[in-house]
Amino acid sequence: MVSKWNYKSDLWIDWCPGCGNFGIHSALIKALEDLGLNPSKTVIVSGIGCSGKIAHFVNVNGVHTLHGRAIPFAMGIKIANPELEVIVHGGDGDLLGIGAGHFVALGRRNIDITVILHNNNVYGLTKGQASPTLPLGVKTKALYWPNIHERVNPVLLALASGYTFVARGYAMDTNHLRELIKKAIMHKGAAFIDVLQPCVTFNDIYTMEFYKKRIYKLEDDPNFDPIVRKDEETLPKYLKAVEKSLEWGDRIPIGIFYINENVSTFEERLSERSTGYKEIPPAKSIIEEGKPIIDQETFESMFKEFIVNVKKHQINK
Amino acid sequence: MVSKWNYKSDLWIDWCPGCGNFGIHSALIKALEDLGLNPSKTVIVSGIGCSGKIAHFVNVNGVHTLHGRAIPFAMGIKIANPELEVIVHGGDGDLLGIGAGHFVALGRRNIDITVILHNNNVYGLTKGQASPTLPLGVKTKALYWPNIHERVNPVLLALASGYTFVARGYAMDTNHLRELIKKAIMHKGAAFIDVLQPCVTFNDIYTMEFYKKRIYKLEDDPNFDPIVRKDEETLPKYLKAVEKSLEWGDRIPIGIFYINENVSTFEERLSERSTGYKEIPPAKSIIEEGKPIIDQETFESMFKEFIVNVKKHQINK
Amino acid sequence: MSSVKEVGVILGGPQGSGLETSMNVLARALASRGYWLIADREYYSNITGRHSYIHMLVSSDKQPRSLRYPVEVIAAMDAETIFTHFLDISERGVLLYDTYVSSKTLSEVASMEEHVKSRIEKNIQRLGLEPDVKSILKHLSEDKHISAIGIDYSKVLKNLSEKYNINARFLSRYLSGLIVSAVALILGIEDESVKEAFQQYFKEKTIIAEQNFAIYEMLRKQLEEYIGLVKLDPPAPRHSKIMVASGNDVVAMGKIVAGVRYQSYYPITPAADESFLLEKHSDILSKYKQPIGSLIVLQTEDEISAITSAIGASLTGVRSSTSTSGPGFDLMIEGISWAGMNETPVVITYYQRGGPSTGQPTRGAQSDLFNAVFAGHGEFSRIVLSSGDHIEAFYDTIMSFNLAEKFQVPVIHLLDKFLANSLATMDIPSLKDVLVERGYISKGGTGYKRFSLNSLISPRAPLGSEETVMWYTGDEHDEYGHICEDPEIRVKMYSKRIEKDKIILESIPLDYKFTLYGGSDFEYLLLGWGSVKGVALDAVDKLREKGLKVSYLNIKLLWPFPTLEFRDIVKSIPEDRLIAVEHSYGVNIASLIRQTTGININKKISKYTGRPITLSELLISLDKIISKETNRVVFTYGE
Amino acid sequence: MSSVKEVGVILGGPQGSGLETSMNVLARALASRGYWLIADREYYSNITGRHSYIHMLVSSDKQPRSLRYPVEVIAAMDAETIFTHFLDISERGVLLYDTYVSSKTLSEVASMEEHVKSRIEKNIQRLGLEPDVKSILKHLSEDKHISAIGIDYSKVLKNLSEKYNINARFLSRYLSGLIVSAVALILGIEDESVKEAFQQYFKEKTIIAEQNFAIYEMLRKQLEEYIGLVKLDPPAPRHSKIMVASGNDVVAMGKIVAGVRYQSYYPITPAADESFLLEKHSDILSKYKQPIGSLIVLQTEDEISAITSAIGASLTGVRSSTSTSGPGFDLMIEGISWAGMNETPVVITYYQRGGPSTGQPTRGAQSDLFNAVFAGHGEFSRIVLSSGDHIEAFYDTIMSFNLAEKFQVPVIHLLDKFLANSLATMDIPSLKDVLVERGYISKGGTGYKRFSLNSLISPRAPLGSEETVMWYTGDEHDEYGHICEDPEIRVKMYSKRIEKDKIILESIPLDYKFTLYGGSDFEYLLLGWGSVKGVALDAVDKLREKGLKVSYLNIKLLWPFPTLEFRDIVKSIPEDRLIAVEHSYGVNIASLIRQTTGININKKISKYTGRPITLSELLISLDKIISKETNRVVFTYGE
Ligand SMILES: Cc1ncc(C[n+]2csc(CCOP(=O)(O)OP(=O)(O)O)c2C)c(N)n1
Ligand SMILES: Cc1ncc(C[n+]2csc(CCOP(=O)(O)OP(=O)(O)O)c2C)c(N)n1
Ligand code: SF4
Ligand code: SF4
Ligand SMILES: [Mg+2]
Ligand SMILES: [Mg+2]
Repeated sequence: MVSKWNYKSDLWIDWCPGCGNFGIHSALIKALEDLGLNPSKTVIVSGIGCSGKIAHFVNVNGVHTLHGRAIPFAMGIKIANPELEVIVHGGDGDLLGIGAGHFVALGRRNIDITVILHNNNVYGLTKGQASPTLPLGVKTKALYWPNIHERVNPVLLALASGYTFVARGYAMDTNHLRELIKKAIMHKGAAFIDVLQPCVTFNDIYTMEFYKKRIYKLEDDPNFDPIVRKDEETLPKYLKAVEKSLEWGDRIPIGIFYINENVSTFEERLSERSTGYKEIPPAKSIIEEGKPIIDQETFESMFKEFIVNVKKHQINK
Repeated sequence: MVSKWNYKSDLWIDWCPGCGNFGIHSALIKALEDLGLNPSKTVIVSGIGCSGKIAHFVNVNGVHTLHGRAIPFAMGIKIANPELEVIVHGGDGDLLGIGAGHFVALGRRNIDITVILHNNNVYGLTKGQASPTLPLGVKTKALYWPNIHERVNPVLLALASGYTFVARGYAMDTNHLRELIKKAIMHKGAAFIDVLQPCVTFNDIYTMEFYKKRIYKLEDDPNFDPIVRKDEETLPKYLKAVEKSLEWGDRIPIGIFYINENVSTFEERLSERSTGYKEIPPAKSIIEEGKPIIDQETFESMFKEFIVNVKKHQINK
Repeated sequence: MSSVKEVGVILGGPQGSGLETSMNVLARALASRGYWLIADREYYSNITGRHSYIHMLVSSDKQPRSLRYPVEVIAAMDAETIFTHFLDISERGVLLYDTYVSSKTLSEVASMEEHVKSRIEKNIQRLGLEPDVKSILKHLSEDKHISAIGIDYSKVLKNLSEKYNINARFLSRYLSGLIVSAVALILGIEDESVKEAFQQYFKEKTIIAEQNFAIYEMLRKQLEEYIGLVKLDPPAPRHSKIMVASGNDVVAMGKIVAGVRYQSYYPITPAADESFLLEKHSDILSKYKQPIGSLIVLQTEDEISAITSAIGASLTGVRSSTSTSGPGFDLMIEGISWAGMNETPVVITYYQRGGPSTGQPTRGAQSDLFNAVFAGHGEFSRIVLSSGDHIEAFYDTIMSFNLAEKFQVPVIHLLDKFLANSLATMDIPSLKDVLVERGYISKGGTGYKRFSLNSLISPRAPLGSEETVMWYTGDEHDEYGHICEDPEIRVKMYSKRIEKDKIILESIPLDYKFTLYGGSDFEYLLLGWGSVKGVALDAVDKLREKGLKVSYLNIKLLWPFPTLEFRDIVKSIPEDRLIAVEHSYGVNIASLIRQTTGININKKISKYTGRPITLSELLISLDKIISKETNRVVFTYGE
Repeated sequence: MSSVKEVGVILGGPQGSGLETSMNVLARALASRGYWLIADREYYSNITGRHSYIHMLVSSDKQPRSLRYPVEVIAAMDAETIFTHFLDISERGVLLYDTYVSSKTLSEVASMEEHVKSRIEKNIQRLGLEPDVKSILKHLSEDKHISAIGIDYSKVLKNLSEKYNINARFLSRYLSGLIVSAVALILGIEDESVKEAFQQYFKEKTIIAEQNFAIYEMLRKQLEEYIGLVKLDPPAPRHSKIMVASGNDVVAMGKIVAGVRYQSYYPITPAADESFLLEKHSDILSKYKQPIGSLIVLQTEDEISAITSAIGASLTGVRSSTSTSGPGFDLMIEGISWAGMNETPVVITYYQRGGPSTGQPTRGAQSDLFNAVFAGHGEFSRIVLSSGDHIEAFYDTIMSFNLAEKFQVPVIHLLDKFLANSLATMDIPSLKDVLVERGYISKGGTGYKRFSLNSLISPRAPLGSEETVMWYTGDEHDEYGHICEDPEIRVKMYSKRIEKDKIILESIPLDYKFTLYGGSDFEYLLLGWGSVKGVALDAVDKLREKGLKVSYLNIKLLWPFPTLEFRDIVKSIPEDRLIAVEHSYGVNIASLIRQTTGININKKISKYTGRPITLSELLISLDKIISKETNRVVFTYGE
């Protein structure tokens, strides 16, 4: 398909040669091409880290935020202008270390945002410290001692937090990842993809060789269907997803763990308290230079509970 | 049993009459009595909220910290002085809203700390806003609109984060809770108790009546055994715990969901990199007034990599 | 008893027993009679049980601006109120109390902090009284000629319960109405006004209004002989409609008038009530005839999410804000620094309370000036505005959004608990001249440069503009918003973000920088900002009555500080005639002024108990300072 | 060529190619010859590929304190280095380059930012050259008499790979050794020193050291004719052992000497390397003969956890600290406010970098002065110390722990990236007089009052003390640490926490407040803090040589500011002879001084490109200011 838009920005990409981020970048660009998303209506919101730089390398709107805070920035953007397609990119330190609280909160909200985790098990941009996804006892290149923290399991945490689309991809399988990204973007609700991303500079344990031997695709198992179609499927499919998420070691599954579109999105919930939300979301309000926004009459009727009529005969005898 | 110590501080307790916190307070006092913990070697570390005030109402050391930060404060205390028994108390807003990131991180560390969640579904001390454990669509007293956030499931989140003791208690069943607290304190590793706590002032949904009808005890089911005794039991027992944690509605289980003491504690892990940790933890170091801590010789041998010997014949021809 | 211009009232009782309701209803009743009033709410960081009180000043001829002790009327829900405030009743004043408590002793008051108790005990001893209510009542009536009027509260409530068949469990909810009724009768407010006040306050709950009014009717009989015992002069004429609202309320109204479309918050005292009012209007906005869009009010998981999501919303072109107090603001600082770096308009309503740390969460302070002005790493332009009273707070809220957008900077609107939680009467704000100023809004387009260096203020296109892509980053960046470490670009961009201060100072009109009250003929100049305005103006009036030429300079624009204009206004008097007043230890405005103008102010009046400065405190301290007795006065009055 | 006192060197190449190794090895080789040096490391916020360089000054007679352009020797790993720095080579200097790049054109350099490229292009055009290496080389040798010495890097490496059978994939790792070797040869350093430097740096990896030295040997043959082409004078005598370390390193050493037992950190540039060195020593501490306890270094989940866990550790009586830069510090502010409220000693090592927000993460700045001094809600005492060089940083680190414990306050040790990442030679610090001062440590006991009001500094017992319970709270509290809202207690406690400032100022010796360099006979006084010290002292020396009586005041104690002593020291000259210098836009120390002393400094020298002020920049600006040409100079030199 020839796309109307060129999604690659013309900046030199300053990731290390061979970095898994290149795979994620290609998969994203291809997914954008396939979906033909309008660059001016698409926003990549990223955190701080090697991963966070991706916002500059794609020719759609880019908001490169603060370490750990891509999700709340994205939330503000999406809620204010639900017409925008919002995609969050962050590192494992970013989304699951300093940003873990926001990560959990997004699940509870089920905002229609896609979160893509660049999971390289290290803090790339600060030179290779252990990230929250590095398992206990593992000693990658830049560590002086083996890691003393147990890993957080991103897929499991996403499930526990309420994400309604949970998947895992592999940075080096760009075609597979491209499909996941497309599905995640099209998903109605909060979507999460844990992308296994080799860091060639600092991670000498979770290398391409490591993954090549272990990765298999969930979709290859004809008995595994992650999609909740009816309410009664929710529990068993959820439990199955949890079980699958615990698989790690000789065999590492990639693919979709869980999809549930029966949960209301945050946009739907907001419409209940703000009935005009869908037609006139915040970003579509008209706030015109040089004019008042509401008139005196409207103001007084809005706040009538604070207005007291003064009696003519003001004095008690 | 008559305790050597009086664990109740003599302050007037300023919780609302009938508040579930009184139940937690009694259960805690009784657990302390039963265990006979030395008040000077016991520390209650609490967050900010109605719940957080508990630190003042118990006659053991109390550290009433910042909103959401009881866990990292407690971590510093426990790591520096592992001899202390450290118990964290926090509200649902405190531990699972603003503090969710620390909550997740503690699981990864498996520090030998007990975390007691005062789960009242509201922000008590700020006058009744929805807390992270309030389910979607529920409208408690002080809310103007029904809640738009899905609840976070504390038991599930604790399991997903790696806590090795996970339980739920009910504030009004103080004897049951007292036993849970004792077990949690005695557990080796990070222990978590989700305590269902009626807030009589702001929570008119999750009331005592509500709970009375629904609560049942996990230990009443002879087929349910939450303790991992052998490594191969880990996965099935963990999955069973997850399944049980999802039970909510007409029947609400309390009791122990999961115990696994096969995971190394943080203290054990620290001993590996700091071999003297157990004998001379930070708080036992001798740092004496008016003396240097290390001598010149030790210093120079410690940092020999930075010291260069200057050649006698300094000049190249 | 002849009538008076002004009456001070204290309503006291345990937290959670409805004093806020009493305050609101009484205020409405008085307002509907045409009276002016101000009411401060003092309470512990506690939900139920600790001592709380409303301190009110009602006037027949003008808006009261400060509080004073003693007061003419105290209505006590419980014994603790009597012990705590018996010294605050003026001679020949009135104490309304529950006959049930007359047998109480001080030691029985469990909810009282030990320190307070021992302090009160000392006072009682000093007066040679016994530490019990009886002894105090005797002292009040005999030595102070105070009318101590006992009412059997439980009897009144029992009657009510019989009449309306109310479950005894719920009876305590009517205590607030009882207090309102008793005070209204003493003040001689007309029945109709009391009735309507109940009705307006309880809205749809008409039966509750009716029941409360029934209490009034019962008491009217009982207190027949005391009706109008403390009588206010007939009120001076005023508009036919007036507003009664708290600082939190007026800020929320201001935000709606300003067109806020995204407000995030994490609950915190004393900010949360503002968001609660906004939340109520999430739907109303969509309901009005004009297509004015929807207002999203979002409770976030923490303050970091509050500020960063508000910034996110702002990037889409939306007027957005958040609201917090000290602990929350601390957590927002990194986000504010991002907004500064990305020239993003956002409004942070910052209600100060007692610090440091959790401090005194429900008490007032002005001790966060430097945090608002200086916190954040790196240098960037920001605007810090303060408001001296409710009306200012309303217009300043609107101004904050205009300034944020015009100059593309974070605006910190610095208020405090005194204002937030106090209720005042005021004329309904006129929206006639409230205009939107959005600054340099652009439509974007191909090749759009968000950070164009052509001017200090670059064209701002919202995310989502047609045919436009743009980048934002917290890193130093080029005109497109891409990361850039080039030293030349660095200097240009960094300077641009700071040099905005100049045009901000040039554009903001003088009366948005500061206002001089009292006249330009001053021989002494009192100066301050925010919530000291009211008491300062009252003091200025009193001193001028005595012939002392004192004026008050109410500083609004705290940052960038209006150095030139400030120097100009104070140049007529020597430095040692300048006196600064603030609810803080340091009286930090003096330091800020010295830093930005070189002018030394070493006469300082300060209070940091968490309670507001009273008129008499200020008058005494001014006297001491003007008479050169001292350069610094610290006050502590008030429970 | 005759020998010289001083040589400037630049080593340039792509980030990730081993320049830091080159710097370290070369520095050790030079140090072992007895030379003094300083080396600044400039790099992008990037792991691999962007341009990075080491800027060194080596001296035969004294510790260099600042950097200068041009330099005598540049060693270029790639074409980008040549394009970026060709104007920085002095006449008759040396350029070492890879013959492979001679055919490169500027447009081929993909890793160069567009803005940098177009700026360089303009320079090239201005000189009438072509934008390619060949043209530049020609210009250098013909017009500047520079020896452009080409080496075929890949050939050298291929020889090495053949000799040692090294996989071609790993060959690039030896580029750093090649650069060291070439420069060492040009400078004529003895073989033995180079060999030992490799050995010391690579430690157990002896084969790597051997292979690197093999490169040296190959090059020695190849560059025979150039050996000692730029020759340093024989070094002045110095101690037989010297230290070569970065600012991060010396701070880590200082912490160990001070007895730190808990260090928490969240990785951030330029602070993380300090924790890395401490981490290495987690075990070594336990290994030494004395029972000096264990050091826990903990990577936390964020900076909030870093500060709060450090405070928690401190409550148990442990010396604890954390280390961060601007964005992380912002997140720590609420925690610091808790420490202030609870009179808890804790040390925060704050390395400034370019702000605001993510800013220039790998560049230097001094733009966080106000954040360190003023951030945090509520008023409380804190100590802010800065260090002017490596040796100061070492002792100040130790001092920070002593002050924190003596006064029970948070201490912020304010450093910056320039110091953190630069390497310097120095005498090994003597620990003779390094004594622990713990302040008022108590054993607690029954009835213990953590916040006793008997003195400004209350007895501090660790959590876990026998027979002792105590309470801490962020709320205002009584002497036991229980929440207390009594106004009298409030005033006492609040004042106590601020009035410590007085005893802090009284107790800290003058030379820990500031130091005057150059003599007390000054007619002009340059003043600053932190990393401007080196260049300021060099400038003072130069100007004094010319007969101008300029001195430099190096301010260490930034808060509480030593007002009295400062006034005293500057009183001999008029205000307009005071000149402040800082790596910031605002030169904010001047504002702080005005605020705290009333003294006006309106002559300011500033640089905020993220690169350090060079000696010539400072000299030029002083000249302009002293000649009254201008009051403010802003510099931008350096890539
Ligand atoms: C508040 C804050 N703390 C720390 C940093 C420093 N920092 C920059 S990137 C990074 C971590 C990067 O790790 P990760 O999120 O896994 O991203 P990666 O580089 O691996 O893609 C950190 C800690 C920062 N920028 N802001
Ligand atoms: C940083 C910060 N934000 C907000 C607050 C205000 N605050 C005090 S208590 C509280 C929440 C209380 O809710 P929860 O944690 O559930 O405790 P509960 O009172 O219900 O026991 C909040 C938000 C604060 N103290 N600090
Ligand atoms: S450090 Fe790792 S994650 Fe970062 S760019 Fe290099 S290879 Fe990629
Ligand atoms: S508000 Fe709720 S949680 Fe707080 S003390 Fe009252 S009943 Fe308990
Ligand atoms: Mg990572
Ligand atoms: Mg709660």
